[in-house]
Amino acid sequence: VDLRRISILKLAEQYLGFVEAAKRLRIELAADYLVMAAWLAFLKSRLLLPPDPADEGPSGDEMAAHLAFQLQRLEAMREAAARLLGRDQLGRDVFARGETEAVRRAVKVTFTASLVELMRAYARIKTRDDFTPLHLARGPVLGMEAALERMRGFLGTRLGWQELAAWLPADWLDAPLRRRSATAASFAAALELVKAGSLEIRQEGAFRPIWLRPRGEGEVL
Amino acid sequence: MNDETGRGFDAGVLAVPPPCEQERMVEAVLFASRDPLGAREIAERLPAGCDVPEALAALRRRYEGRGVQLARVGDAWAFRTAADLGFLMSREVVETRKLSRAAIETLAIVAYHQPVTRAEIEEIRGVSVSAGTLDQLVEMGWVKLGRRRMTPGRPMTFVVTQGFLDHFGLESDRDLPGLAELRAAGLLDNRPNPEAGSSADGDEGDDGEGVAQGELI
Amino acid sequence: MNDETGRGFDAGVLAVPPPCEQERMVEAVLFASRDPLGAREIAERLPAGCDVPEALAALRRRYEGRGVQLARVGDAWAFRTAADLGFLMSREVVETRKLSRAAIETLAIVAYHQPVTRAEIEEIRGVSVSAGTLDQLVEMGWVKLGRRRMTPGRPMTFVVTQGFLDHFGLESDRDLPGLAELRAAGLLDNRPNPEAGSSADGDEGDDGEGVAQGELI
Repeated sequence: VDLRRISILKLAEQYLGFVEAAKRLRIELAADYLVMAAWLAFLKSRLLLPPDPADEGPSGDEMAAHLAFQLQRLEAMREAAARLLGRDQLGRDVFARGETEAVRRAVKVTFTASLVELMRAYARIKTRDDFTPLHLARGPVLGMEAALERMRGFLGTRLGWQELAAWLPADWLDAPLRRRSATAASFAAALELVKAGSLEIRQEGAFRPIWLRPRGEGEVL
Repeated sequence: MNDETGRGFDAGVLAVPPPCEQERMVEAVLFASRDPLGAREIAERLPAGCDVPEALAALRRRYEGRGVQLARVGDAWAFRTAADLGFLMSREVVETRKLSRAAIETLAIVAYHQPVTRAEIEEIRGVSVSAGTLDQLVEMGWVKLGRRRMTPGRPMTFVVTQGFLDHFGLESDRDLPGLAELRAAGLLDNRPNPEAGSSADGDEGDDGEGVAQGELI
Repeated sequence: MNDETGRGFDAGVLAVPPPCEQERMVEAVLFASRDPLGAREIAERLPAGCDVPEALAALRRRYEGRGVQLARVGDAWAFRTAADLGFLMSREVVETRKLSRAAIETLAIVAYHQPVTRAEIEEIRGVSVSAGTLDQLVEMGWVKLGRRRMTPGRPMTFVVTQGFLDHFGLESDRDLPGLAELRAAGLLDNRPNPEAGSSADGDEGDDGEGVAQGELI
């Protein structure tokens, strides 16, 4: 490549043509070319101007030589890449053993434990029961606040009189203790809601089922 | 890609490749295949007209006595390591691992309570003991089967072995440090539990309540 | 495991197996592995005292011209099907991601200029190298990090891997096609850019150029 023989007009035309084409081509390809073309134009301009003796920078000739080298080197790499890809490739032309039959890696595991670890383990078992932190002892208890929160959410969706049992959270009915706690909490929460005026409550007699009804609905009817 | 460097054989031509070439082909195809291949499957991959059984026979002879053999696997064929070299394939990698928590707890219980049945171990640990855990300890040679317990069901008991004592540097199983010593060594920070009965699970037992509940309140 | 059927060789005994036996063993070990094995790795699996390089050389001669070949991959060895028979293995073809042009060029630059820094790759390509491009090559196992360059900033260098050699059937990185010619032509030299001294990133230094570029594009 001799830059001095490149016509700046031709380059500009080519360049513009390329910009047009680039719109249809892959961006990456375009970017490469654009940078190169810009370089060429810049260098050409440097070559056309008389050398400025005050300019400390490299001469246009030097830069042109370097650019030529760069272009040549890049071209060489592109060719090398093409040659590389043209080689026999593993998995396409050349194949490895297909079966992994014999890759039996017999890992012989030996386990170790020290006496201290053994004793710690035993100590852990022996002290597990009396080392239960306090919060564990609280067991399965549904808090009144939680029940209240829950029931408030339902108020709008329940119609008519329903037994308290129907207001209990389903996931608290699996064990008797949990069911009991849920019942107590929900009942207390129901009383709270009655007090707030958003719920009505009635019971036909001692030990009879407790019925609940959202308040607003009754008034509308 | 296919630089058929002077091999003089052209895949595109219909001519049947010479027998030695067919043998090479079968060799390559079997080598690259993931699974053993039957003669028909091999023939499908080769140019038309090849005598696969003949090539297989030649190939088998060629590998006779080698480190790899052409082996018949059912109706199919595959390369296999020569039987006498199998030991080269099992690469013994010794890996040292720590015992799992379940295993070491089980081991400790066996050591302190031997002879102990599996049910007893579970009772002490408070969780069930997987078969694998005891198997592992037996396989390691630290636990072995003791006598059957003379109780209903005659359950097996487990005891620790000499190998266990050797590993932990104990002269006998009476050498295991007691709880008091454990505490003295700072391994046991809590008071030992006098009787660890009647704990967490009080849920069961009181039935009939579920029904009465709604009305109780 | 060790059914040493009359072969008269006992792995446990210290005697070094005879050369032909060593060759068989290397054959078996290499056949069993998909990935290339280094001479040392092979030696570790063989009985002590084996001459692995000798056995490899004998084995390579033995497989010359066969359907399967013993290929050298850098410092390692692997059995691979003969390249001229690739057309038979169409069913085993592994579909690989198509590399972008940027990735292919970057790969070639790493291979021919290694160890090479990212700035050097960019200088050669004339455009910046996106992080994804190098990542992709690293992920494919073709490029890996080399040593840091002992220049200001101690930049990372990149080199090609054994997997790269294996994939492209290269015995070593000196085997790259056209390497000698490229070197003779001075095209692998790292000739410094005359402007802006040795700085690889030409944005600084000469501002007139930055403007020119910006205007032109």
